[in-house]
Amino acid sequence: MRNRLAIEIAELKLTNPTMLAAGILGMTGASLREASVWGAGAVVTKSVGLKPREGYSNPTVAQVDCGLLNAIGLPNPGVSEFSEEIKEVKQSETPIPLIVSIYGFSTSEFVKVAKVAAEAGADALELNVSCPHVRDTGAEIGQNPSLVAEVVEEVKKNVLQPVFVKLTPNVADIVGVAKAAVEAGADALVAVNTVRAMAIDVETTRPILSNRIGGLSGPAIKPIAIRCVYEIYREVDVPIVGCGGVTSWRDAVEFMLAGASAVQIGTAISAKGMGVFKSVTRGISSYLKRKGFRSIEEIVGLSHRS
Amino acid sequence: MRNRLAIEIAELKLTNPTMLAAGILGMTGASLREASVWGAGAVVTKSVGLKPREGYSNPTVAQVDCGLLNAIGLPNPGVSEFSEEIKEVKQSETPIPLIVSIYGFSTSEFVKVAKVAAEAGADALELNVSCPHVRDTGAEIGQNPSLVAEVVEEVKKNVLQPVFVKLTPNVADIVGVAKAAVEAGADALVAVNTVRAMAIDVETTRPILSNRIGGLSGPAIKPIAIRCVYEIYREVDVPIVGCGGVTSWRDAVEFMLAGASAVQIGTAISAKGMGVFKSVTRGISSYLKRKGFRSIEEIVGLSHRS
Amino acid sequence: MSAYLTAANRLRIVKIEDIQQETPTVKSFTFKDDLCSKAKPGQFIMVWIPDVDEVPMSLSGISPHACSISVKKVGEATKTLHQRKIGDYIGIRGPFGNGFRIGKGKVMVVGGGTGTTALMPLVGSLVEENFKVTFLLGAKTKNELVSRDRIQALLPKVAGRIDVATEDGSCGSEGVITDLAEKYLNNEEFDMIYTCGPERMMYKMLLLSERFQTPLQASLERLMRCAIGICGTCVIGKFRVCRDGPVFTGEQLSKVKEEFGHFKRAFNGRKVKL
Amino acid sequence: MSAYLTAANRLRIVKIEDIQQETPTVKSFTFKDDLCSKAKPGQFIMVWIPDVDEVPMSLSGISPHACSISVKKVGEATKTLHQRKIGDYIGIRGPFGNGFRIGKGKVMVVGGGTGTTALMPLVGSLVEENFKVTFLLGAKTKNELVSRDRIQALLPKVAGRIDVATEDGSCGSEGVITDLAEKYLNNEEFDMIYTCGPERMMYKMLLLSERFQTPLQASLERLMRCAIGICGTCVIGKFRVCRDGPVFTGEQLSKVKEEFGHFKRAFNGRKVKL
Ligand SMILES: Cc1cc2nc3c(=O)[nH]c(=O)nc-3n(C[C@H](O)[C@H](O)[C@H](O)COP(=O)(O)OP(=O)(O)OC[C@H]3O[C@@H](n4cnc5c(N)ncnc54)[C@H](O)[C@@H]3O)c2cc1C
Ligand SMILES: Cc1cc2nc3c(=O)[nH]c(=O)nc-3n(C[C@H](O)[C@H](O)[C@H](O)COP(=O)(O)OP(=O)(O)OC[C@H]3O[C@@H](n4cnc5c(N)ncnc54)[C@H](O)[C@@H]3O)c2cc1C
Ligand SMILES: Cc1cc2nc3c(=O)[nH]c(=O)nc-3n(C[C@H](O)[C@H](O)[C@H](O)COP(=O)(O)O)c2cc1C
Ligand SMILES: Cc1cc2nc3c(=O)[nH]c(=O)nc-3n(C[C@H](O)[C@H](O)[C@H](O)COP(=O)(O)O)c2cc1C
Ligand code: FES
Ligand code: FES
Repeated sequence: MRNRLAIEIAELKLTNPTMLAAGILGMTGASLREASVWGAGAVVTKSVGLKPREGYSNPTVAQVDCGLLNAIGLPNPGVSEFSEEIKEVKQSETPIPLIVSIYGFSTSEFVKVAKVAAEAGADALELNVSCPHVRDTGAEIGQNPSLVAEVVEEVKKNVLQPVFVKLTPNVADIVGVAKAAVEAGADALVAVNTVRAMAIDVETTRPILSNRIGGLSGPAIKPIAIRCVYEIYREVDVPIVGCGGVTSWRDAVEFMLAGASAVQIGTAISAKGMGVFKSVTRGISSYLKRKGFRSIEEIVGLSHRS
Repeated sequence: MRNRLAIEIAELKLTNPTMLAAGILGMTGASLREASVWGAGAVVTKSVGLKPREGYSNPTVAQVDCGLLNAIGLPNPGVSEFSEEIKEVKQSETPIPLIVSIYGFSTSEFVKVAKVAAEAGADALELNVSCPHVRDTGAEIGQNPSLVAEVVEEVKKNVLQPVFVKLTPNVADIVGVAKAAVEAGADALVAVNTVRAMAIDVETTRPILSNRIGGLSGPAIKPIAIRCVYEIYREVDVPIVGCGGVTSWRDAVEFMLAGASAVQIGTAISAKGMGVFKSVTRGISSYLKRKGFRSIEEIVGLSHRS
Repeated sequence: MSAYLTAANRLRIVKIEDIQQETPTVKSFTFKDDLCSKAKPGQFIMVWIPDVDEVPMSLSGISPHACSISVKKVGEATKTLHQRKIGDYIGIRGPFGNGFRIGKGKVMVVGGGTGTTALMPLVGSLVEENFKVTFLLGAKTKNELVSRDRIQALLPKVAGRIDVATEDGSCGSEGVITDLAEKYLNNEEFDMIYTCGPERMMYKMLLLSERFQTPLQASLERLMRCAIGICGTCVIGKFRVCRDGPVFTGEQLSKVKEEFGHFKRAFNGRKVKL
Repeated sequence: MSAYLTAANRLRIVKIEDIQQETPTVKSFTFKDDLCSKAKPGQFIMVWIPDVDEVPMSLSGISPHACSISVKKVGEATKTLHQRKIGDYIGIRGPFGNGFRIGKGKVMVVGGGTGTTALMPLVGSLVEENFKVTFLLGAKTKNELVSRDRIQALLPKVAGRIDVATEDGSCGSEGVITDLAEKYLNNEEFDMIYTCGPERMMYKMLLLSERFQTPLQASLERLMRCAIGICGTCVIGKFRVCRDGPVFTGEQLSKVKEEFGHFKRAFNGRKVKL
């Protein structure tokens, strides 16, 4: 029997449309494999750069109403050392698509990191041009369509693997950035990274995060992310991966109706545990059955048709 | 005894720092007066334009996790007819500052509306250049610093009353827009309007709002609004009014620590009722007492000092 | 996490379990919903017809296993609703508003037109609590008398009675229902008047309640958007019909007399004569 | 609204109610917090020192009216904490992690250095449930023996015993605590070994538990950021210490033997020898 939940995104074959989001448990090969054991259809690594980075000091995570703030600061051992982790994932007996998230402080850094990651065995690359709390990489690039285009173009020239671009919602016009990325050759888009936000403790009068400003994730941002996916879907032809607040199958289906072919899950792991991949997948499956859809493709973007 | 809670913002004297936010119950003189009876320190009207507008058809409001989506579509009877409501508020025995929120589809419309509202008795004007769901007014202006500057400059030239500018969070760089507004003469800033967002019902596969895309308000956006106030406070010298998700006194104090001199309250009225103005005011007052602060001014922006 | 907004405001999609043609222009739709089953008589819900509209409707039936709305065909939304079949889906949120307060003693219930359906759960409660009920039912013509049989079936339990007036005299006395009410008030004392119907009719009931010094509760209608008390669309004077109402006391209404029965607000906020 | 994230993860600001100098380098801080009062032995909290750092600390005291942490001065955060006075405030979130499972029968508890403080609530529970407890306490030198008196005060209730080893022989037997544990295991049978201390010590306890086929529970430390199982900082093999741990069974640890006792991850994810 055909798997209703199977989906192909930019050549990657997923047995189900849930992915581990970037920066969530993706620091080591062992934990990436664990996410696949728990049922993720694909995994994205922690964003890695050219050189090791410590990240910010604690507090790096703070809970707010209906969401989480984080400013971890892109800690990573550097892509060369991280290659070991990539290889470990690919050595798994039941390999699932491994997407390596990368960042760089310049286009040439992006290219260098991409090449090493590709060499080490990445099935695809996800360009993090959307981190809201590290200066000169992330959102500074992702808010500028021509910089995004430049990075995508150069990375595409240098690797054979499909390139995903992870977009920031912290822009006036996400569609403009999405189009720039696609015109430059992006094979898929991920929408969205966290929303720039902050929290201050009233008793101590201090900002809670050591970096003061961080990124908001979780249910609080789902309606924003849904809107981003909906707007982008109208204007581009590459697959979109929804991300932001997916906690239950309903959220995942909502993203798909908006135009996403798959979803990434991050913050929900803190509330639901690793079982969230299975519970979301099962829920999507019963939904498709109940409504008489034969595949995920049938519901992707369905809210646009009337 | 001096009132700890009194605050002056751009010449407006408030007995407490809570305001009714724009578009919340502000359609008639009677309901604006009611908000003052319930304890608001100032009231902002529904945004009014030159001509009457019906707004969108229902559903115009939808609840999501920790927030509300709305796309009402700026319904209003046009500023001439609305002048009656303005006059009714000013005739109250216990008048409180009345801020008339206005919008326009061009700079000259803004000016015309401003003049009529000022004539009718507005104590201040709030320029809505940030509505996320009506084309060609609102965010299209608010996302463009030079358009904002133009509107502010022209309105300032034509009215004597202080001019507040309400900013949209749907930009890459809210500080840039804030600075443009202040350089053009804005007397105060309101941060923020709603965040562009949407919700789709999975059972019917339809977007819920008739306009499909709307604005997210309530606790979900508080960390975003806090960040906006914090960022703006560092760079401008005019008073900032915080807005977005204020539900309890803690939220209000958090905004003040970030840099707000007062707060506007909208969505929370649905959860807490009209008593929210009093409960927030009382909470701020006990906080100030408990911590030994003699006035609100002492805590405005306090999280920036260390 | 703060129990932030009322759970009631969350959209639910419910299946139409049953449809009854009440009069040529009124149909009742039955559905199941836990929150509506716990509603108070007089509360209303917002009914979403996808791609068409969302409109306020009083609950005309409230029971543990099923609830209903009774819808008069007047425009696009209600026309579309009337085309819906058993098994179709509608969206609902609510219940909203305050509902009727159940007082004591001998009560008069005055229903005009479709307004009568909003009084059905109230009559159910009154009967359950053994109140003596006088139900006055008015309509333009016999055909449009809503829920008459159901009311008639309920009343014997409390030795209650029903009396009818139609404007064309096709059933009961000829004339408007307020004339009938005046007759009763002239002859007997009542502890409470409940009413729902056209606003001019309810306005007359307010005047009667003042004249006869009998407390009144009237269920009002205004245009609505949010239904949760923030958008300001439904205001009458200082009151929000969706939140402070839809049921108001005579005392409250006498404070907004220049507005009640005289004008309402259009969707753009303009005053519209009633 | 969905009870979205655990209430425990919300930051609370608590007052330091009491401070005890336990050893020259360890101080205990007492505070009140309802959630911590309901914690399980072995759970930990994140302690925020504004403008400095946020660090994980095991609860060393759990009672209905007060809880405590016992902090060894090792770096900036802990030094700053040691300067705090009674009446000062700290931020906390938690409790986090799984805590010890309370088994049955005759148990051995092996504490090394500051690790001992994390075992205090466990010993309290064991004693309450009338377990026979053998407590082995190790340290470099007499001065650094943590909580010895408190343990000694608890044990008589269950006819328990305490035995001590110091590396310099200044108290109890001379040598490492694992040698003492081996001696006991050679002579008697135990139903469970609980341990907390330096990882190399716990690694040796794992080997002993395997050799003597005695189940083990060990409380681990790793660098932490989120404490709620998403950032991946605290991982050991496939486990997250903050969420799957900090207490692991011998069975679990034998699956990560190449990592346990051998290396941990730095804040940048690099492997660091232990
Ligand atoms: C609290 C309350 C309870 C109600 N209960 C019932 C009921 O039990 N049964 C019943 O048949 N009707 C009820 N109504 C009236 C019902 O909402 C309108 O008849 C319906 O909205 C008409 O929609 P339409 O598109 O069919 O007609 P339209 O052609 O759009 O409008 C016809 C008229 O209906 C009214 N209306 C339209 N939209 C709204 C709206 N969003 N809110 C309020 N009124 C509106 C206006 O007066 C309008 O002029 C109630 C209204 C309120 C406020
Ligand atoms: C679950 C758990 C429970 C703990 N319980 C206790 C306890 O009850 N009493 C006690 O004194 N100590 C305990 N620790 C260790 C304590 O967290 C560190 O000693 C403390 O973080 C040191 O911070 P510092 O700034 O003083 O030292 P630094 O100079 O910053 O660091 C010294 C060493 O402490 C460790 N460390 C620093 N930051 C962290 C962090 N965020 N997470 C984990 N380790 C860190 C590192 O190994 C580092 O090399 C526990 C650790 C964990 C993981
Ligand atoms: C603790 C944490 C760390 C993150 N690290 C990264 C990262 O390294 N790279 C990246 O592209 N996104 C990162 N993100 C963003 C997530 O991948 C995701 O876009 C965001 O959290 C929204 O999804 P969610 O609501 O499901 O968590 C991180 C998020 C969190 C909460
Ligand atoms: C129903 C509704 C209508 C609104 N109408 C307006 C408006 O007309 N003009 C405006 O500037 N903002 C309008 N807003 C935005 C609010 O003034 C406020 O900026 C926003 O809701 C965030 O604050 P809150 O979280 O306290 O609601 C509206 C918000 C809501 C929920
Ligand atoms: S319908 Fe919005 S206030 Fe009543
Ligand atoms: S500290 Fe973040 S996963 Fe454990």
